[in-house]
Amino acid sequence: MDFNDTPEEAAFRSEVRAWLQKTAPAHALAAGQQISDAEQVARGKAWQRAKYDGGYAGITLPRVLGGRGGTIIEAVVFDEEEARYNLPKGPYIGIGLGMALPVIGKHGTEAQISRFVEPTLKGDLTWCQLFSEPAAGSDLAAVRTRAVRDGDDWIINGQKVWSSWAHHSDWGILVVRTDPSVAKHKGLTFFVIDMKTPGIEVRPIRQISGASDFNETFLTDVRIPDSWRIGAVGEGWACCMTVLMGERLNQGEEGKIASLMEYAAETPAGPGTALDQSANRLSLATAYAEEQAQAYLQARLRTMVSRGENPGALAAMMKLSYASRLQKSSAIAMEIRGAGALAVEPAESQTQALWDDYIWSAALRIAGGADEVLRNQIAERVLGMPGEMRADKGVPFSELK
Amino acid sequence: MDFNDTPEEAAFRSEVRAWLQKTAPAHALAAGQQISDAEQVARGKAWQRAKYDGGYAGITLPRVLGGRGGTIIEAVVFDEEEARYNLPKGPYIGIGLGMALPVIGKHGTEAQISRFVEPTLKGDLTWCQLFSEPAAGSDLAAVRTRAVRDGDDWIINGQKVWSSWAHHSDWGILVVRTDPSVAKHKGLTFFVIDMKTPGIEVRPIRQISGASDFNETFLTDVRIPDSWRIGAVGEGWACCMTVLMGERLNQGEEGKIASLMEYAAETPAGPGTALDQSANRLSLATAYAEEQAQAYLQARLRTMVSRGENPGALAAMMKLSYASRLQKSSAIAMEIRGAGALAVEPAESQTQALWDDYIWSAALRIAGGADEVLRNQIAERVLGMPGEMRADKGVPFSELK
Amino acid sequence: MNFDLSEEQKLLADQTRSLLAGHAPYDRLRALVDAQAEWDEVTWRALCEMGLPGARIPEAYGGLGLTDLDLGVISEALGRANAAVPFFSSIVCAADAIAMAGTEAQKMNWLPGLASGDQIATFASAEGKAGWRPAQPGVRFEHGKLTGIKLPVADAGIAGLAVVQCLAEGQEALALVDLGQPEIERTRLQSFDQLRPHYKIEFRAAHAELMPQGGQARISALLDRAAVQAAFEAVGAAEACVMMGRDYTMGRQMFGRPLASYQAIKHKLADTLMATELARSNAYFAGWAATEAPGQLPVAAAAARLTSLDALAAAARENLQVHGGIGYTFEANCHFYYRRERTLALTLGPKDYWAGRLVDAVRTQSNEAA
Amino acid sequence: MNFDLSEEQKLLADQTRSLLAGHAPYDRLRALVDAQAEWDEVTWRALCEMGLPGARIPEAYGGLGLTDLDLGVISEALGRANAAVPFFSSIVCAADAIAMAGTEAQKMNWLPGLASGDQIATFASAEGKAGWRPAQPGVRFEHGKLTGIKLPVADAGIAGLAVVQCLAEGQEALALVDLGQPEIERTRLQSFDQLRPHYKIEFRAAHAELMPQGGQARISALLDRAAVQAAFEAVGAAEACVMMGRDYTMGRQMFGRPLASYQAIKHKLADTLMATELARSNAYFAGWAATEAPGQLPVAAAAARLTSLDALAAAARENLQVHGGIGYTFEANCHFYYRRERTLALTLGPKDYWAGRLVDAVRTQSNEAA
Repeated sequence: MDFNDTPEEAAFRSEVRAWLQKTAPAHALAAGQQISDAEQVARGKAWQRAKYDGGYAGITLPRVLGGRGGTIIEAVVFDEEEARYNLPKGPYIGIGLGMALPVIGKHGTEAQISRFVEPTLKGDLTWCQLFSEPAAGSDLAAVRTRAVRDGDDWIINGQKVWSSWAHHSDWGILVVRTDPSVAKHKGLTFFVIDMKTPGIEVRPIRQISGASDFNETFLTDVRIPDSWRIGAVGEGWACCMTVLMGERLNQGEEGKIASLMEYAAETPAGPGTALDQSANRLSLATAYAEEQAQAYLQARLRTMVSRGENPGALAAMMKLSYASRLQKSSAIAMEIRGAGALAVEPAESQTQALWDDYIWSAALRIAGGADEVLRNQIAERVLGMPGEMRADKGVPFSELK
Repeated sequence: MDFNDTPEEAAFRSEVRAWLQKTAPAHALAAGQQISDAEQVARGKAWQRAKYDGGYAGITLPRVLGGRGGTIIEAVVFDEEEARYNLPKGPYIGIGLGMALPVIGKHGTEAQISRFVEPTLKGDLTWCQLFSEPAAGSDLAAVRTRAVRDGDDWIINGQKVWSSWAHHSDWGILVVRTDPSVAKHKGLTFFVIDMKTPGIEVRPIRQISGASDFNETFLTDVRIPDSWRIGAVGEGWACCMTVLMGERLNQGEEGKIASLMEYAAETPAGPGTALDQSANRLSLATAYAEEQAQAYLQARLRTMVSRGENPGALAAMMKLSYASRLQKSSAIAMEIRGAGALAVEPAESQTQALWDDYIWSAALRIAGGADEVLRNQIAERVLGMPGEMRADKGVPFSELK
Repeated sequence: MNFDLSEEQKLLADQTRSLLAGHAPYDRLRALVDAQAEWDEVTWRALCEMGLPGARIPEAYGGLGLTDLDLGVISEALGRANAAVPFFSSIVCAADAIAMAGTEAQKMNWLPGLASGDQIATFASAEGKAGWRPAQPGVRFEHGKLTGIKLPVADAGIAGLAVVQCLAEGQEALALVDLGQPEIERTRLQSFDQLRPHYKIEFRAAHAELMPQGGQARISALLDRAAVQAAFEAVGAAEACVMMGRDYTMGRQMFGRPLASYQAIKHKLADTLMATELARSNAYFAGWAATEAPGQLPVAAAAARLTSLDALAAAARENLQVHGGIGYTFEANCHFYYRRERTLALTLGPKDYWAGRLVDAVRTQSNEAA
Repeated sequence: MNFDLSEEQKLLADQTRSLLAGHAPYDRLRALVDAQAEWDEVTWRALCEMGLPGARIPEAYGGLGLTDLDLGVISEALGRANAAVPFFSSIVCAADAIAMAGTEAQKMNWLPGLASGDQIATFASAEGKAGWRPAQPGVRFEHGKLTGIKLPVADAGIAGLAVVQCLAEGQEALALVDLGQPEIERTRLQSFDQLRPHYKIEFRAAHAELMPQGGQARISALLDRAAVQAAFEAVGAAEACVMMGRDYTMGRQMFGRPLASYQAIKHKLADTLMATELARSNAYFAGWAATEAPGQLPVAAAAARLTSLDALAAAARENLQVHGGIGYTFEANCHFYYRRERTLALTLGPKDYWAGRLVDAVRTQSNEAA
């Protein structure tokens, strides 16, 4: 076991650090700087382009795909160093690199790879995902959006939800039903789709936070060519699995609980501060201990990945643990502050950040695998316990209630 | 809403109090007095006889059955007053009054009623229950013990577990399978059985506490007359439901958490005591608040019962809440004492009582409806949510795996 | 013994509930949020027509002279509906403070208007970081003038009167202040609960009068009673969450079965229902004790508060959770409770205060019994 | 970065596990309880043959000179097997104390015997109600003599030597005491954990020698290292509970389905597994830091302790729970962990100590960084 960089890692780190010192400041946002969504996207694309030019776009992507062909530890090192700057990044870039490229790389044709990979790495092409539907949340395979073959084209009708930044993305990755007469996992097919195709309408969803990061996307008689299909007809579920395996390792943000300790220490209580009270010490120490545990679990999983091992459903623990802790610890911090956290003057940004965390934690416990779904995965895939009794197993989709 | 006695209740209370003052001291055990099981049973029977003679055996039992025909509130008043003395009581009496008499009263014949009710009320007849089996715990209807008709008799073979004090009981209430060719709830029949019948062997179960309050009971070619059958053949499940509805209202023991507060106050910590630490105050206050809540929920349910309403699965909350709280609060109290609660001198009875509670709580979370079963009941019967998907529904018992 | 609401109380509950169901459905709440409204004035007027603001105010001052438990029945209905009315600020806190601590003239002057609902008052105690009830309030009363800053203060945008916790001659005290003076500046704050606006109030030598009976112990008793009403609100809100979660999951199919048929969902809702029913039992007793057995109120109020807040926290969070993604949208109704829960948890002081109050009172009781 | 055990450590883990599986199956534990045995001497001898007691003792004193993480691998295996051996008392606490605080002569005198396992030592710190590590120990060292009472002290029935936390010249100190003196009386206590006997030790002016390096800060560091090993034990025990619960429920039918197919069971075990894996991650880091980065040890040790105890508490209780009635019988194996969990939770001090240590160390680190 070794937490220190190997000589190779140390060399890579100083190379990255030097490059960032030279390149990042021009792209970084000032602390607290608010910019429009459109500017955010433009700057995010520019920073991605800078990384591409520096040779740091797609660090773990194979060289044949235009990536760096580096190790996962190198990607971690890069992320650690990049995180020292407040750089513009967003799902429109992350979905491309983390979801679209892996599925295109694995299931796509040569033509698709050469068409999409390089522009995505360069930040020229941004992506959103069109997976969930109103009646297909945790049960992704229940998608109803239909694609019907029409000569060399497909005609798509249906509705997608929870597409992050769909209104600012160039292309989408899309899963639809192409055969309702077979069991639900078997009748799905995967596509990429130009978001400017006629018949696509993106409407923002108003969230409980007040923001609208997510959208509903309505597809009405949308005609797309068969060349946008990824993988075989009926292979959509396998493509989805490729996509979803990707990104669960990076969860949580270190340092959150330490900042809550300071928040408590800034809250007067009796002769001292709220951090002098054993109840507050205990709840914050417990949260801190869990935060540390998750960071070290992440290190274990990264070590596995770096050896080519698949952490499987162990990775589900990352989000399951983080989302609950975020909800609980932000609530506790508000309670430590007490009435003063009910309402604040505009300058009191710490408390407002707690509110944001508390609200966002509610989304986080649902998005990308709800708590209950992740517990099922851990029980079934790590402990090998039996799956749910299912009423829909093997039943043609068209016959399901 | 009124917590004070009505004039009638107050009159009954002073009558009871006077009678107890006169009668109870001769039966009461000295504080901490240890007696053998056999003496315990003998003294328990004597006390029950005294109550019968005083007119207080079976307070809520109808007069036609030899009871007092009183209200549930009168029974509560009697229990409250009786609890001021340390009197010998045990399951061998409680099972008779709380389980055997209700089922005999409801499903039994005239002859059975006249044979069993009065001796039970007098304490001459003690009872145990023979319900659970090794493969039929939460799933009581899965009992395998068979009864086969043979002329006017039945021949019984099988094994029962978790029979409290079966080795000191005169009779048992028994549920067995009389027809394996029908669905599992439908093939059951209910009996009473003399525990001295040849072929019955009672073996103590060694519990994790070290005690053996429970037994395994082996029945090998036990021949009993059809006159011991309660209700019709195949009516066993309905009889079981009558039995199990009875006794869930009386759960928990008030005053436990207040004594834990004193225990904490007797534990030095820093310049003061462990009860000065906010973490300990919070955990004990929370437990106390739940204990109070349960006492008032019990009062709500008793009020319902006294009006002839059925609290149904609301009653499941009594044990569910108590068992978890007992486990948690006894563990917390040990942690408050710390290393001093690891091991103690024989005179340190408070800590040993905590150990007993902590051990017993593990049984209590399982016996008489496991936590998980009670949650199902609350969800299904109070909230009206759907039952589990069941693989055994309507399948003949003999065809189940 | 009879541990249930009376027929009159059940009727009061039904009437309040139907009124609120008619006047303040969730779509109205959504419209209020959109308008960044101060309050739901229409619903308040309807409550006033029923005479509810005057429920616990003595008849001599224009009220109905009902009990704390009656008031609790109303609070529970308001909590269930997540109503955006100043009942807690004006009636539960301010009017009760005046009835308890005011002079006869103060009572005659203010209580009839509060009872009719024409006047709105608020209760100003918290001072930001310094907490909900500073032992040495920064707001000082000297020579008939009040100076200092209170924040956050609920409903101060619509209130004409404030009861202000302050320091007078070195002691904790309560002052009455007309908010319509130029010596007072009110600034609306950012509130986590979009249906409960809060303000900063700056007193710059504002005219005020002390209430003579407002010492420390009586303020504590006032807050005990307020905690009981907040517990009823929390119980009503928690029940609304459990039922909303139940109804939604019954209608939603997942993997070919109703979502409500999954044990993870059933057990979650069973646990929150149990917590709610336990909390309700404590609230009933505390409501009864507030009027009938004040000696038992400190323990009962703290117990009701601790259990009801835990119940509502679980119910509000898990109701949103069982809704899945839809629960995170503004169009769903989960968020009203997800935010209101925090208001109830953060108003009236931290768990540490109530845990300490409970422990001290329990030990005093048992020492007296011994 | 490489966050995994080395090949050598994995081999050590496998060997220790197989040894324990062979020597100390659950039926043997049951027999030890029946006999009210002091310890499992046969298993101890087998561990000694592998040289394990000497794992972390420097080679100069007859040990293997391995790291804290290596020792953790052994502790985890002992926790998994619920072994009834004095490894924690003699090696983790006492031998480490001597190696840290003793004179060269003391080390030469005692460590080789402890490393070989021929000598058993214990660590005497708690003083009943006064707690695990009294700031002003009642046991006093004066003029070469030790006077006072320690209880409970684990494994004192088989130990020949004790490291005793005491007061010497007004300071917290560590003394070495040969337990075979007439001036010492040992009385076996009632222990909650039937496989971990505890004693009262009364010192009546017993001969003792101080260890020169045993001041307060170093005792705290010693206890940090001990907490790391206890965390490994807890992780091993928690994993054993999760797997036992998994295996049992897979084989048990309930209402016509495997008990393991119910979501209530699956989610319970998934949660305890997650807690165990999180705790393991903290234990790994703390084991590494104990040797390689002592500056990070206070935070790491406290974090490992807090997470591992919570994981084991849940795992031990819920394993028994999913077994149903059979879990409550002596013939099942759940109770060994149900009791041992309490030993781990109550030895080495309360959560309050560790929470405070963590918070203080985190704030010191961040102030230094700032």
